This record gives sequence, structure tokens and C-alpha cells, in this order.
Amino acid sequence: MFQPVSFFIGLRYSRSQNRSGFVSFITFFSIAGILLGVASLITVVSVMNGFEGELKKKILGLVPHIVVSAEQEKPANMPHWQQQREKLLAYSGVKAVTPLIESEALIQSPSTLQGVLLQGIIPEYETGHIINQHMVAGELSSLDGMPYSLVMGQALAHKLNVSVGDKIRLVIPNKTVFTPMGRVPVQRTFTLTGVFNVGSQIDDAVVYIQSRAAAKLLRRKGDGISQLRLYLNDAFYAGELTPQLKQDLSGYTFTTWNESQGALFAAVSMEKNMMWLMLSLIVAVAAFNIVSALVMVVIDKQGEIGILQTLGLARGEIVKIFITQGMVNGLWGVVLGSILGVLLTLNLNTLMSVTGINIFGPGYASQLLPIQLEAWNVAVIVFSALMMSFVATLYPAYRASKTQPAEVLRNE
Amino acid sequence: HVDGHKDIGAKPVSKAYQTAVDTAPADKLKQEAEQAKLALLAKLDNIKHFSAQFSQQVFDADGNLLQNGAGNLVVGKPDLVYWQTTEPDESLIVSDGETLWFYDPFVEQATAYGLANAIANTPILLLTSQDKSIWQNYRISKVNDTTFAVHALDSNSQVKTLELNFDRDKLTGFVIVDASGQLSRFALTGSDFATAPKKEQFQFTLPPGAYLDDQR
Amino acid sequence: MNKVLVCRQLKKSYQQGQIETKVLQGLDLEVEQGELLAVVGSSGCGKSTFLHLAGALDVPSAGEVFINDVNIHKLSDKERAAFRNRHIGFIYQFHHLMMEFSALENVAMPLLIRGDNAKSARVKAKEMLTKVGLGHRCEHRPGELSGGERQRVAIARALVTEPSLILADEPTGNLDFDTAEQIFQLLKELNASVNTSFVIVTHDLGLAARMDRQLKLDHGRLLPMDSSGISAGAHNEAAGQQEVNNV
Amino acid sequence: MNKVLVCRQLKKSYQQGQIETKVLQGLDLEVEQGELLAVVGSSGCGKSTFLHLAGALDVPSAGEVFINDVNIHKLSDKERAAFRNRHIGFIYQFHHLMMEFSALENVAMPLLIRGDNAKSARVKAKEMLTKVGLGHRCEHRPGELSGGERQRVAIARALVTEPSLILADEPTGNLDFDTAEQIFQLLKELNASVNTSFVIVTHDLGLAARMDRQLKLDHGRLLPMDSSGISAGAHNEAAGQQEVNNV
Amino acid sequence: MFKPLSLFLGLRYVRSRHGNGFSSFISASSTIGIALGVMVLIVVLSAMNGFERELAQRLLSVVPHAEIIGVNEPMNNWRAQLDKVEENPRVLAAAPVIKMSGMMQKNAELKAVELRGVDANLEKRVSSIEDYIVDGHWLASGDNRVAAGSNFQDNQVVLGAGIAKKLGVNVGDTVQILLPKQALSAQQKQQQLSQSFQGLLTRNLVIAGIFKFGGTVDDSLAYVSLSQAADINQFRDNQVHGIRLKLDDVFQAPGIAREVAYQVDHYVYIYDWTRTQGHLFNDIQLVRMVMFIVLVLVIAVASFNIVSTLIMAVNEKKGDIAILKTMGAGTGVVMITFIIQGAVNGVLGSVIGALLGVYLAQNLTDIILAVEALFQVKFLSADVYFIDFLPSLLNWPDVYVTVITALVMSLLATIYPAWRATKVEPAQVLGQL
Repeated sequence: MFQPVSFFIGLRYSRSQNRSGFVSFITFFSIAGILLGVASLITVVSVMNGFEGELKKKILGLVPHIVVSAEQEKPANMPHWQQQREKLLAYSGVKAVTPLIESEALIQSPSTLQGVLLQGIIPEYETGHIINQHMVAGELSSLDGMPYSLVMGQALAHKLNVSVGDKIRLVIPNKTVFTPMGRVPVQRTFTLTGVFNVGSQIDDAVVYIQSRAAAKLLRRKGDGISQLRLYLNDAFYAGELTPQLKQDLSGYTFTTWNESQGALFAAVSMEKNMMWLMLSLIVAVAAFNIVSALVMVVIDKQGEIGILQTLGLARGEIVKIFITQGMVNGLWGVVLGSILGVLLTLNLNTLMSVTGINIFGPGYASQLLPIQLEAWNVAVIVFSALMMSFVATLYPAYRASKTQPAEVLRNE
Repeated sequence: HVDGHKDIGAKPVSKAYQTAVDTAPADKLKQEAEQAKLALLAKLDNIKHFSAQFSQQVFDADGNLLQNGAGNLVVGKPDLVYWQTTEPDESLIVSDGETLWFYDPFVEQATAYGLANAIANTPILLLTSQDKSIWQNYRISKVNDTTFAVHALDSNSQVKTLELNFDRDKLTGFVIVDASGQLSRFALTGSDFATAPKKEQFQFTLPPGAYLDDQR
Repeated sequence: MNKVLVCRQLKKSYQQGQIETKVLQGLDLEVEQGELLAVVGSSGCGKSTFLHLAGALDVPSAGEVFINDVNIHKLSDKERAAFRNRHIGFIYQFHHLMMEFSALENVAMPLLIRGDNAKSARVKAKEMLTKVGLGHRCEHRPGELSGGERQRVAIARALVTEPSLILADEPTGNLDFDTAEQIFQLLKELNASVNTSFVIVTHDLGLAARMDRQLKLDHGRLLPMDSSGISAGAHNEAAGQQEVNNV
Repeated sequence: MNKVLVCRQLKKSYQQGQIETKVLQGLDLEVEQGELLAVVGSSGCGKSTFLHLAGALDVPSAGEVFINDVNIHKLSDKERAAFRNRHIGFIYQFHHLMMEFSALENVAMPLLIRGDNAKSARVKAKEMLTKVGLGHRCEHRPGELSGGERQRVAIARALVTEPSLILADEPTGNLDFDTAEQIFQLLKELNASVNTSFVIVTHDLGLAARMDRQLKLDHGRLLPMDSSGISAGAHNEAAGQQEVNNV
Repeated sequence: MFKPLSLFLGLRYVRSRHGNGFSSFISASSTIGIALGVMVLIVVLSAMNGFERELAQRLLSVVPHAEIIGVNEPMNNWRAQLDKVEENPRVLAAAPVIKMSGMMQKNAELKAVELRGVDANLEKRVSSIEDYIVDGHWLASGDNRVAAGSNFQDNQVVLGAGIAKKLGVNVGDTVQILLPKQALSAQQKQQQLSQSFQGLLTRNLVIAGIFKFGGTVDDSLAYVSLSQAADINQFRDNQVHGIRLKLDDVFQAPGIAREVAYQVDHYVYIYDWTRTQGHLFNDIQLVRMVMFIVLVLVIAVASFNIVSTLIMAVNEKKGDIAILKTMGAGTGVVMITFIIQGAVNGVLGSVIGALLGVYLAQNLTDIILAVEALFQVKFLSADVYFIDFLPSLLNWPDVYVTVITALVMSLLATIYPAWRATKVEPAQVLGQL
């Protein structure tokens, strides 16, 4: 407990501060400043993570991370795509590879007409697809059952005013037959056999049919598969994997998700960085408080510093005493701050509902705030706050070591 | 303006042709149209029925060849048509006088249209119909001795002009220009104007497993 | 008898704005091993300045100080600090104890600074406190001690490292008559028992008279005093000469 | 002659933790109008405490103080402050001038506090400064003045409100011999010219001897001193009795 | 200069404080902290006002404030309905609309479009889409139809630049629109019980003009003449789907729309912009509130610094306080002196912060553009945000609120230290030496 002496003295000074009147008052404020900064940083950053996570789940769960397609300009089938699929599955980080044929189409019910993205799939490869968990009626595998069956989103079904069992017409406007009656677009009547509700745009933008039916519609031989869609464990790994794939599988075009969704994520991360900047202002200003608190202590303890020097304590040791003391303040602020921050984050929603404040405005009364508390976030915040408080102790500690015993101890 | 194109007798319809007609003074124009119409009707009247093979070439608005096709057709009166396309994909159009059937074997579906509003969109049926009143939806002009042009007056109809080529009284081919400027040229070969087609020729039976999309 | 403390022509002056005050003007001194020396001077005559120079706490404008034949102002900062810890003890009018530490911890502090391990430091500190009659007050904080007791702890702290020289500045200045008397007795006993030289600075002639030797700090120099006591003169508070050169 | 300052059985003790130190133990005093009184006592004997009680800067444990027949400790805080401003001047060993203000502003300060308008305060302050011989140094800051000059400004500041009583605590304590002598002469002249009573506390017997009357503060009471000078005794530094009741 | 006394004392202490290094460093830090907080808060609030103005003026000049659409049945004699609706004082202007959603096709390219049949002249009163036309011209209205010559066909369309880009068309080209035939008139729907339904209805339109608004609107909106739309839907001349309203206060849109709906003697749906764009408005309020809290925290923590500066000053000036007390200065004078000394930091910080904040707020857009150009980076991408530049609108109440908050906080921070100053005991301070 005694060794080393400067640590021992520094600790004792920090503990005893709260008794000696105004110095404790300022120390309290400096700790409060750091605490406030750290707590609000943790909370706000976790909420921002939540939003980003939500977005990631919603989009990246559906949008394939990498699409390998045989179609250069003209649509074309991908020859023996099974082998290509095995090859792709072999890559590390690849969770699933699904074959697909895709085209724009019109879907028409007695009441309305709407443009959709038609996807011809092979159900047994799509077991991992997010839709399986969100089927409202019927199953995705129903596409293998009755020929010319179709699965669509609930929002679309609502718009077209159709339900399972009804007939809907799929029209491929840019695939036409030149008949003496002029151009007749290829069209076929399908039966609705399944409805899903994922809660994102695909609910009213994408319809699924068996790949063979799609091949027929698009006048393609065989099962018409022309694309392989890769889903990775971590979407952000796509950037690294794509160049590798390009070398190994020449002759195909590769598109990654951030070509389509990149702008959205860039915007979210830009907002997050702005928030980091603002909040770190609090901690920075709080660090100034530590400086002033520590200076007060140095002035208060001048007598003792003088006498310690008479007892032979070198300047270097004196600096350590006050760094220890400053860091203890910083530590208190950071530890309490992170505890408060984590507690606040974990039950932010209950807190919000209890106090009734609804930051989303009336339209979103029930919606809960998405929260994602990341350990490394907290670590970074704690570390940077400690660093800031350490830097804040340097000046006062230096000044303490500059005390001249002769002046301090002079007392005629 | 189309080069490298097989000689199938009829002269191609040039773009220039279209504008010449408009500049003639209104009344002279109307009189010519009347004469052309009578001449065409006369020719059509003496075609009772015929059957033939056809080859088809499709050009887009800028004249690039989009697709070649072939098949055979049998026409009878009134409003009896059997049109089977074999190239590049199989499809069958049958008009039995009341309904116009369009069967696409690829997607195993037949679509039925009411003949009345189908005609407005398909001038080819003019050949077969006896109802003179439908002609007032069209303007007829005589390109030259062997070629007549039928222009649809309704700007929204799918087919803008139908050009019929004759070799004396025999129809040798025709050209369809649709709303977006695409041009389909049909040349008839092995045409037989003599033998009358059997009635069943124009009966359509839904093949098993095919779905009927009834738009009547 | 070797010399514990030797000062040669010590000079020291302060610069305040335009005014330069010369405090010490060539002070010489030799202190024997175990001697009890009194240095008398009125307030403001430079007693503290002399003490701090002797104790290597301040740097002289000129002159040298030898302690145990070591020229202390030649040492580096670090070495001087270690030297003070080994060879010099300080006692002030104000006790300057560390309020957050118990009496025992205060006395053990110089040993800790030297690097002794905690246990041995505590043992030695307890011994020293019993010697100054405060064996029973080890765990008390300075705040809970009387003026006299605090001064005893300060004395114990100065002696715990068995230094060869003690420098004391008005050690009894702040105490009432009787306590001052007890403290003075304690200092005499300790000086006799531990063979450490004491240099005590005071303006109390009565006290000075009862030590081995008395010197008077006058106009920045140390002059011998006749042992009979007070040297007559209008002001027995001789003040160091202050040359006023107002610029 | 009416009495300017009357103290009746003044008592004052401080509580530090368990220890209670009695500083004043029933002090009585009467000061005539225009009198120059010296109060002698060694440091720590409660001279400052007596002065602060007399100057209504501190509250006595018991006893009363009348200035110009007004019982000052019956007044409210605000009234006492105004009373001090009107009737009492303070002079300390350390000048306690306000370093950011010029000599003139320092002297004018009590008038400003009283609420005089700026112009008349400046005029009176200039007059006072010339009286103490510093007419030519009005715009200088204390930092640019010598020790003696600063003490003169302090004196001018104390007298500018024409108080009936001046309380001085070792006014020449910090000065060298010659300057102290000049300041003392100035005090004597002012005392004669402005009919204000002076109570000067000092441990310098020589100085005390040259005033109208001398009293000695011993064991918390004021005792008359024979005008011949030093009263014999082992310690001319009489210290107040300290009852040690260690709990 | 002397009066009143505490001001004189306080200011003199402040001026002289810059002398000794350290306490001026800390007081400077508190001034900087407050200035920073005030400046950033003003800029952020102005940016939010800017976004709100852009939303209200720019986006809502094109997106309808509110619409009342007939339920199943089209509205009859819309001109009479229009006059009745315009009697409502809160409705600035109204115009008929026939809403259709279908597909637009050019060769193989296909694009879903929101087709709005409008009266060329009346529409100008409710929407400023004409200002955003970059190529060709707005719909030729009925009366100048005669001027365009006899074969003028009412098949003109004005569409968004996004659509034009996707279909690869420009002014003068013909595009085909595909619309579901059956969906249009209610009567037909009743008859058509059977599952089968008619084929697609197609119309060929000539592009008369292209508009570029900068935002998602360009990718879906197209305008055709009211007569054309009526013809497509087989409406009689005086029948329309509904009426579009331009309101005086967009933020009261839901209320006013409901009010108007009751005036119209037709059973109608009520749509207002908050349905589709409402979330934008909420996001703005959310960011504004979070930013306000964060920056007030910054100012608060900065004023903590004032506390420590002032306590140090009190500590240094103990002597002065004591001597002032001996001269009869009351506790009031002492307290106010130190309050002033502390408050100077707050005042200085707030004033500097406000000046910088106002300057930045007024030139924010240009500054950000310059920064974007410098670093080749785009802060707001057009396909995520409804505008692609950082707007800024300084409104003075924001500035006053911010400055007053900062001043109040810095004043509060001076109370404790100033109170401690009055507690200084002259006896202890003066007696020692």
C-alpha cells in the first residue's frame, strides 16, 4: 500500500478532497463534466448504431451482397450454373448462393396495374431466404406445386385487391410477339399461392415465380437461370471478395450491394460522425475542468509540496502525485459515466415510454428506438475520455513540480 | 431505303410517301381516296378465300432488322382467319367469326378477344369482313397499280398503316406499320386462292393443360 | 571533530521589479558534529533565506555550502533531493504536517521516499514517535493533535532518517510559553542523545542563550554574540540593511 | 474628554477540534479622544485578536466594545460595516493595498464605499496623499512603490474618512530601521494634527516608549507598564495562558 | 468610471487577470467553451430552419399540400366544387386532378409513373412545377390549342427528368403509356364480376416538356391534360377524380383538408402531404431537439469552468476582500464584484459565439459548397435526402434563446464562488502576517 510513494500520496489526496470545501466543489464539477460527456456519448452512439443496424438488417437481409450474372448486354442463360454455385460456396464468408432469373414485368389484377420486379427462383435453394420467416399465407415452396403459381408481398396484394387463390396476369411488355394484330406483349395468368410481409419495400415491389415459368415467359430455354446471388456473413466483406471472384470467374459481371444502397449507408455514417464530433466537445470542455480543479489542489497543497521536497522527494515524483490524483478524477468520471451510459442505453425505451416523451412525433407512437450497444464503442469512448483527462493533468502536475520550497515555507 | 432485302415482289413503303398525300388540296384528296377505296374493295371482293405460307421480317423505327419469322395462314369470309407462326416461336391466331383466339404454346395459354373491338386494332381482318361500315375508320390511298395503303384514323390504334400488295388480282404480300413505327413485312408464297378451306380449319379447341385467358 | 556544515561567503539577493534587495552579503559558518547552534535575527533579516540555502532548498547568488564535506550546490537536482533525504532534517515554525496522513505516516514519509519498505518504515517511525513522547498518538491525524504535539511529530519526522544536520526555523515561534519550553527541552535531549548538530534560528534571545553557541545575523553576515544575552541598542530587532535604490 | 474606545471585560477563545484556546480573558480599556496609545505583546499573545474585536471585524465570546458611546456588536452586519467606514481606520504590518488600483484609487476607496461621488473622492484622496508626502505619486500602482511609500498610502487610506479611531497592527513591523522611523514620525504628526486617537499594537518596546501611554497584553488582559521601558523578567515575550485540556 | 463600485472593481480585476498566465488560461477556456457551444448551436438551428423552409416552400410547391379524392365515384361538375372550396379562407387555390398510376414504355424500357391529368392553367395556381421545366414547355392549355393548328392532338405529356433518363427519351419523342382498362370506372367494375379482365389500355403521348426538381419526385411524376385523362378514364367533361388544394399553412394541412372535405357534397378520401413526406418533418424536429440538448450540455460544462476560475480569483483576492470589508464594504458589493468578474466570461463567450454563429449561419450554404468542392465530397446525396445542398435560415429568436441560455448558465456559475467571497473572514486573513 505504501509503495510507490507518489502513487500512495496521490491516491490519498484524491480521496480526501471531498472534505476540503471549494476544491471538492470544482472536482465534483470536473467529474460531472466527464460523466455527462461519456454517458451521452455512449447513449447517442448506441442509438445511431441501432438505426444503422436496423437499416442493415432491413436492406442487407434482402438485397444480395454480390450478384454474379451471365447477362452482358443481351439476357442469356448461365451454362451449368450448378458447378459455378458449388465453386462460389467454397469461398470463405459466403453464407448462401441462390440461382435466379429476373426481369421487369407488369402485374395486373381486375382493379389495378403495377410495375414489379419478377424473380424466377428455385424454392429448394431459397430455404435461407428471409421471406420464409415472414410468410403471412401459403409457403414459398408452393411455387413448385401448381404450375404458374406466384408469391407476392402483402402490400402489393392489398393494392391489387387480390388474395390467395385469385388469378393475376403477368405481362412482359418488352418481350413481344409480332402478330398481324400488331405487337402483343407476352402475358400469362398466374395463381396467387403465397403472401409474405417483411416490412420493407420488397413487400410491394417484388413477385416470385418458379424459374421455369419465368424462362417460358422470357422465351428462354431450360430453367433460364442467368444469375447467381451471393449472401455473405458480413455484407461489408463484399468489397474484398468481389475482386477475388473476378479473377477466378472470368466472363461474368459482378455487382455489389453498395452500388445500389451505398449512398444510404454513407449518409447514415456521415450523420454518426457529426454526432461523435458534437459529443466529444462535451468531454473536451470537461477536461478543462480537470485542469482547473487540479490547479486549485496544487495551490492548496503548496505547503505540503514544499515540505515533501525538503524530505527529498524529486520533482519527477511530485509530477506523478498530481497525475495520479487527476487521473483518479478522470477515472471516477469515466467509470460512473460509462455505467450511467450503459444503464441509460439498455432501458432507454422503457424510460421513454414511462416519461411519455415521444421524440418521433405522433405518427410513430408505438415505434421503439432501435438500440445497439457495441462493446468496442464503449471501449473507445472510455479510452479517449481517460486520455483526455490524462492530458489535462499534465499542466497542473508540471506546475506543481515548479513550486519553490523556499518561497512556500518562508514564514517570518 | 432498306437494302439487302430479299425480292419478294412488292415495293417497300417509303417514309416519303406519307407526306405527299397531305399536301394535295383537300377536295381532290377526298376524291382520290374514294376511288382508291372502291378499287381496293373490288379487289378484295373477288378474293373469297386463300391460303399461303408467309415469311416475315420485322424492322424497328430506324430500319434495323429485329427479327425474321415464318408460318402459314388460311383466310375465309366472313372474318375467318387461321394464322400459325412457326418461327422464331410458335403461336396461333384463329378467328372463328365471333372470337379471336391467340394461343401461345410456350406459356400454355390461350387468350380470347371479342372480335368487335379486336378488328379496330387489326386491319388484316378487313380482308375477311363483309361489314362495309368498318371502313370508315380507315382512309385508303392507292400507292400505285399494285399497292394500296390503309391508314387507321384513330391515333390510338395499335396498327397505324396496312399496305396491301397485289399481283393483278392476287394478294402477294402486305406490310404492317405499328404505332411506335415498327414495320412488319409479310411475303406470301405458295398461295392458293382456289380451294375453299374447310369449316373446321377455323375452329379453335383449347389444348389440354392450357389456360384460357378470356378477355371477351 | 569533522565539520557537519560549512558555509563560505554565502550571498543571496532578490529582484522585485526595479528594487533589488540584498539579503545575505558573504555569510561564513562552521558547525561541529553534535553542536546546538542558535542564530538570532529579527524578522525579515534573512534567517529563512540562510536556512534554505544551507538546506539546499534554494540556490545562492554566490558562495558555497558543504555538508559532510559535500558541496551540495554542485549536485544535480535529483542528487540534491536524495542528499537532503539522507543528511538534513527541517523543522519550521508552522508544522507543515500532511493533514491527510496519520502522525505515523507523516514520520514514515521520508523513509518511504528513500525507498524503505513499508513495514520497516512503520517500525522506525513508531520508535521515533515514542522517543518524542507520542507513542500513544500514532494513528491520529494532525488535525486531532494540539500545537505542541504537531511540532513533536514534525521533529520526529526530521530525525527519523538519522540526519547529520537539523535546520530549525523558529521551532517554538507558534507555541504558548509552557509548550515552547517543553519542546525546547525535547530538542536539547535529542541533540545530546543522537549526536546530530542542530542549527536553530530564532528571534527569542532567552531561548538562544540556553544553547551551546549563539550567532547574530546582522546586515547579511553572522557575528558572534557575547553569551550574556541581549546586546543593547535602540532596536534589538536588527534588520538587514536594505539598500533602497529606487529607479 | 469623551471616551473614543471603551472595552468592558472582552473575552475571546477559539475552538480547534477538542482543543479550546482562550485568547482574551476579560480585557478592559478606555481610550481618550486624540490619545496615542501603545499596546505591547509578543507574537501569538492575541494582539491581532484584540484589534479585530475593537474594530468590529470579529465577534467577541463575551464583553462589550463602545466606540463614540455606540455598542458596535449590537449593530447589524450592514450597520457595523457602515460604522467602520465612518469611525475606524485600520493600518496593518502588511500594507494590504489593492495592487490593481493606483495609490489615489486605493486612498479614495473608503470614500467610494461610503457613496461619495467620484470627483469629490479624488480631491479628498489627493489632499490626504499630499499630507503623507506622496502628492507626486498618485497615479502609481502599489507594485511601483517602495515599502515605506506603500505604508504611507495605507495610512492615508485609513485617515481619509476622518475616523475618530485608528487601529494599527505593527505598522512599522515590515520596514527597515530608517523607514520605520519616518513612518513613526508621520503617525505622531498626524495624531497631533487631526485629533484622532491611535491604538498601535507592537512588540517593539522602543517604539512603545515614545507614545503617550503604554499597556501590555499579558495572559489575555491589558496591564499598565511603567513608562521607563522594559519590565524585567525572563521572557519579555509574555504569552497568553494556554489551558491544555486534552480530551 | 467609479460608479457603481462593484462594476468598477469587477471590471478592473478582469482586465488585470490576463497578467498571471494560469487563471487567464482557464478563464479563456471557459470563454472558448461557451463561444463554441453558442456558435455551433446557432448554426445547427439555422440549418434545421433551412431544411424546414426547403421542405415547406420547395418540396411542397410541387408535392400537393392536400387532395380530396372521390371514393369510387368521380366528382361531378368540378368547376362548381372548385368555387365552393375556394370560398374557404385557408385555401389559397384549388385545381382539378385525375390521378392514374400506370407504366410508361419506350421500345424495351419500362418505367412506373404517377400520371396526373390537370388543367394546364389552374395547375399553375397550385403548383410551381412550371418553374422547374428544363426542356420543352408546360402543357399547352386549351385556349392556345387553337393557335397550335388544327391537327393539334391533346396527347402531350410533361414528365420528370428521372423518367426521361430511364426511358432514354427527350422532348418531341413518343412514349406509350399502359393503363389497366378495367380499373377505371366504377360501373364497369360492378358488372365485371368474373375473374377475367380486359387487356391493357395504351395511349401514345408526345413529350412536350421535361422538369428537373432534384429529388425523388423526378423519378415518378408525369402530367397530361385534363381532357386526355378524362378521355382515358371515359369521364364526362365535368368529371374529375378530385381536387388538389394549396393551403396557407402547410403545417395545418390535415386540419384544413378535413374542413374542406365536409364543404364538398361528395363522399371523399382526404390525403395530405404529412402521409408521404411527414417523416421528413419529424426527422428535422428530432435532430433539432437532440442537437439542442447536446450543445446546451457543452455550454453548461463550459460554465463549470467559470466556477473554478472565479474560485481561484476569490482565493487570490482574499487580501483585497478583507481590506474592503475593513473599509466597510458590505457583502452585497463584494458578491456583485465577483459575479461581474465571472459573468464577463459568459458575456464575452456568448457575444463572440453569437457573432460567429450568425455570420456562419448566413453563409452556411456557400461555405459547405466550397468545402465540398475542396474535398471532392458530397455531404447530402440527392437520392437519400430530399435536397442535395445544406440550406440555412437564420431566425433571430433562435439567436436570442441561445444567448440568453448561455448568459443565464454563466451567471448561475458565478453565484457559488461570489457567495464564498463574502464568507472571507477579515480577521483570519489580515491577522496572520
